[in-house]
Amino acid sequence: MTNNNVIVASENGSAKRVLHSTLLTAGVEELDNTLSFPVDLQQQLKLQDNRQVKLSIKNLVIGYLDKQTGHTMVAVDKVNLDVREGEFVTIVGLSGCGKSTFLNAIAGLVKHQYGEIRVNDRIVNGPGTDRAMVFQKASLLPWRKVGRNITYGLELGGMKPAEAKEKASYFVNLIRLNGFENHYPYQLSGGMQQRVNLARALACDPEVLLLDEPFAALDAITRELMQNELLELCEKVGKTVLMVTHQIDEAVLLSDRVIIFAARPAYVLADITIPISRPRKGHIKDSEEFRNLMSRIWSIIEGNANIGGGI
Amino acid sequence: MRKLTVFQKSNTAKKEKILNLLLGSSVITLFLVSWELLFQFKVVNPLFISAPSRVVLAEITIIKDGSLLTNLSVSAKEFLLGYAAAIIIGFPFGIMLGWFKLIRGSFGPFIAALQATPRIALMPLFIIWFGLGITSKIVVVLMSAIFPLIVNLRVAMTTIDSDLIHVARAYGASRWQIFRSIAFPTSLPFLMTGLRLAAGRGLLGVIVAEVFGGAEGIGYMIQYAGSTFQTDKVFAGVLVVAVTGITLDFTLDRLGRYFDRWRGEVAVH
Amino acid sequence: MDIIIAEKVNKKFKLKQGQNINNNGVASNQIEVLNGFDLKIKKGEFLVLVGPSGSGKSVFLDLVGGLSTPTGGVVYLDDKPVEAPSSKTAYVFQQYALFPWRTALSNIEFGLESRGVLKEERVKIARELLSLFGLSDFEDRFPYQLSGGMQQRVAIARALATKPEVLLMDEPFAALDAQTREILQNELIRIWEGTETTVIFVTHSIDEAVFLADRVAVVTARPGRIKEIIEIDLPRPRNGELRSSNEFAANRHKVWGALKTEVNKAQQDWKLAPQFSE
Amino acid sequence: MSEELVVSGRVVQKARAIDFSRYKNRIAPLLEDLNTWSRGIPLVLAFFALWEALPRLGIIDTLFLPPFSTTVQTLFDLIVSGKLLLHVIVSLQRAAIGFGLAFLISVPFGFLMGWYNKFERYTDLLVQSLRNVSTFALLPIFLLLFGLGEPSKIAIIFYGASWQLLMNTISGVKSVDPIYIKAAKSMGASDWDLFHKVILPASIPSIAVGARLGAKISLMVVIAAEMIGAKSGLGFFIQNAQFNFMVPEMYAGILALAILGLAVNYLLVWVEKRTTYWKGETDSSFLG
Repeated sequence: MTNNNVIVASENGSAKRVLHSTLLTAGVEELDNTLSFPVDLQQQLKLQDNRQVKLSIKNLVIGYLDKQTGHTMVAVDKVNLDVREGEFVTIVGLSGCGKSTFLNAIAGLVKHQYGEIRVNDRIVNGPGTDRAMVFQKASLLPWRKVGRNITYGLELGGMKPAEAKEKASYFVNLIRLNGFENHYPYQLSGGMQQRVNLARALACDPEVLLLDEPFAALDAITRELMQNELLELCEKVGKTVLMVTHQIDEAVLLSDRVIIFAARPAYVLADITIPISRPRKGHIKDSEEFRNLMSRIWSIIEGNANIGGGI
Repeated sequence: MRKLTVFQKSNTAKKEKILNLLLGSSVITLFLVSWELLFQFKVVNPLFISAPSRVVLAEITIIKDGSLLTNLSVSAKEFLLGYAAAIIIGFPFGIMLGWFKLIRGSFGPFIAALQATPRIALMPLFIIWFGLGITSKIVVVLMSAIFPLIVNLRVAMTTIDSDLIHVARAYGASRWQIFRSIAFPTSLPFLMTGLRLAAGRGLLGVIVAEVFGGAEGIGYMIQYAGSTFQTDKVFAGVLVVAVTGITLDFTLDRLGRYFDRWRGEVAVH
Repeated sequence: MDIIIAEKVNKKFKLKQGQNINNNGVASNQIEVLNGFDLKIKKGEFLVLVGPSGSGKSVFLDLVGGLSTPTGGVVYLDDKPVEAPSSKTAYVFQQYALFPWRTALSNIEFGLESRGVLKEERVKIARELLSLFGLSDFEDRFPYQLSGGMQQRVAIARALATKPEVLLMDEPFAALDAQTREILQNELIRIWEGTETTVIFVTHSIDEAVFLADRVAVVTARPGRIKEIIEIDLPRPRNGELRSSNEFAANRHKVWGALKTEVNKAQQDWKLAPQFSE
Repeated sequence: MSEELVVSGRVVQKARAIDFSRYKNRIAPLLEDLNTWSRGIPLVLAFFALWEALPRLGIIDTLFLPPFSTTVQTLFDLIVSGKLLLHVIVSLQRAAIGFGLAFLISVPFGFLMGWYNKFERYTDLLVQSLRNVSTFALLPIFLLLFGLGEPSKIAIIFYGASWQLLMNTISGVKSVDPIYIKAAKSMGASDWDLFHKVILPASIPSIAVGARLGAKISLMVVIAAEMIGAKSGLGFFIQNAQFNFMVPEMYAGILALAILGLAVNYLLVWVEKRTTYWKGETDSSFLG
């Protein structure tokens, strides 16, 4: 890598910043001095929360090589984020803003150039069983029946099939697919497949559950039903969840906090706490409070898109 | 999009199948009967074209005098040895070809050249190298059967669903685990297709080898009967080859469907 | 003034050979998708059909488009029973269904060719439509060279090329991502508000239905018939800001209320369906 | 490091524009091909070196394997003297006539079988049975029927190539996505429109693959037929060289055939790509 082939492109308010690759390897202080971000007030309010921090991301920078131009482009630009135990945090932003890349980096599927990811205060680098990812496409192994799809992660972790099978039945119950253990994925509807996908992730008993647009591939009605189901499920199992979605209503319905990412490269534009009490039900979508929250989030995203030159 | 359940073994499906079989065989019967009539009324020269009835008689004769069994066992031996060798070499080679880019690049030109050359042209070469005995025939079968296997396994390795690999990696699978839990199951249906095609080609190889430079076997029998104008016996031999081919194809097709059962057939509406 | 009248429409399908479905535990090779379907559609209105999967909404579009015939009852188009595809209707599909071997421009020309319009005239109409959708620079592209949103724009343009009186749209935006979907909804409503075309639009998305429709017709779970028709009392012309208004939420609530029980019914049905294992 | 890259929104726009133009770029896939193939060079060179060294060092008798240089020299002489060309032309001619006839008959027949379900129900079993009768086993019968001359060779090439073309045409017609037919009908397409504007173009890719495989079979069958009973053609040349123990000539003949086979294959892959340009796949798998 030569020293001038990195161009960090981001527009934040009026300041135009250009970051050279040397900075990527420079110390934290130098970087912190070069780039300082407006911290949303709500972030400070969060400090009063004394639940344990499960997932902590500091100064995360992810670059990628643009094959067309040969430049290294920055997809995620110095993101800080803490997710506490039992919290449901959702990232929203325009398509292609880098939020999926961000999630992939946390899962360990994409290498980051700078910064650190900690799960339970332990630095992680690469995939691991402390995080489990649910993808947009159910991506079930088509030659395995439902039961063995759920235990796939466990088997990779070295669990004996017999022991894994016992565990599977619990999760089949949880996602209400009793009687479907011996079905092949092609025999299930899209919503059912996605439930199995969810169970596969939960079966690994991860510290943090990562959801990458989990319902984007489903039709609108099934999506609504699945959102309600996930709401119920999360309140039952009490997992720490980080989700990425396009759907603002989905984000507001499910989350404790909604993080808005700026477009390409991604950084945190806003961190909004959703003050709706739990347990929640799907019909809160029609409430005025809900609509107001949605339009507030939408206006932030839209404002950012206009600055960025339009998408 | 909604899937409808399909009961493959339902009664209606069975009925349809039987009907199709009946319609199909009625056309075949028509074909055979008109062939027989053409012969009986001397429309065709009996020296060149036999008749179904005479083929059956010839078939009985070669079964009775044992010549069919002798020749068939020779051909079977050549086929089985060559086919087995093709699997033993072709299976790992095809997988490596698909899995490792370097091997793909290195052997690519050879495979392309060998594939493009009609293998039959290598027959004189094999005769020079391995003589007129059984070895040269086994090599011909091997060379004919190996390419469908290699090609199918290579394609299998390169068409693995990248989403599945993504999932496996996210769950922390090692390269070997990815191979075992994803690449291998993906390749099974392809392997079955490869085996089926390879059987057909291998059979072709046996016949070719025997027609060209044999002193025994079904191919030789056909060739010899042909050059001595025993037309009935030629057809009798061809019938044996055809029946063997169809049986082999059918069996391997069934086996392939068994390994493919997770794909299912669904109607979507 | 009703342009389309459906009276007691029934539609049964015989499944392909070897296929059976489970009807309340009884295996059958017939499936009844519409039963007693009555609907009147006014000239120039935007009518949206919503309902659970498999409730026969698309089948109804096929009947109006003359692509299939009802088992019982009649569908009238301009007071005449529909028997074959008519030049008054045009179809837009979820899968775009652009012919991949034709460029964007010649895809739009297709319907005009069958009507014997001359080449020059065809190209002129197609170019106008392309520019209406902002795709003038893409006329020589093949479908594989266009993004999903662009492909669907071309497909809509193709349907509009024949100046249909009735436009049938079968979940046209379902395959697009959320943002592109909203953009295309805005575009569709802008273009439609400038025409007098009647639109019958099938969707699964309640937001989409409320945003676009004059009236939303809720279809029951299979076998489908009209459960309820909801007037959407939102002003026109409409634009994206409408989505966050309280009136929008109120309308959305009404539609979801009517739909919910049907969806639950369909869910039951759907759990029964794959009732066999290896 | 141009200035416009600094603003984020435009970078996205720019990347998108490039993404589309890439499809028109025909050099990139070619370069990628070359890159893959260049990995093969060392092994190919090693192979030729071994071929040269083994007979020269006396490890293999030159009677079995003449050195590579001798083979190339012989091939060169044969090409210059025009002897080989004659045989090549004769073989290609036979293959082309047989293949052409197969194409003219199988493709229309395939359309009938693919489109009219009833027709297929009656004929399928017969076709499947005949298809499974090995072409080479039938060789003696064709010789009996048509004699040793040209007709028997063309007939057997026709027989060999027909099945692949037939099968691919049928599957091409059957796998036309019903949505295209629905779309065309909804726009008032007549039956003739439906056939020549939808079914025909939609099944071309499958037919093109069938044609490529059929052509390969034609080449194989023509060589086989010539080896059994002919006085000209590349098959005859190779067989004749073996009988007369002209080993270098035999090798040269096989080498020429390999080159010819590769050339035909590349040509057909090119044709296939030309006829399916609208699919936009840059798949270079001519191994299939």
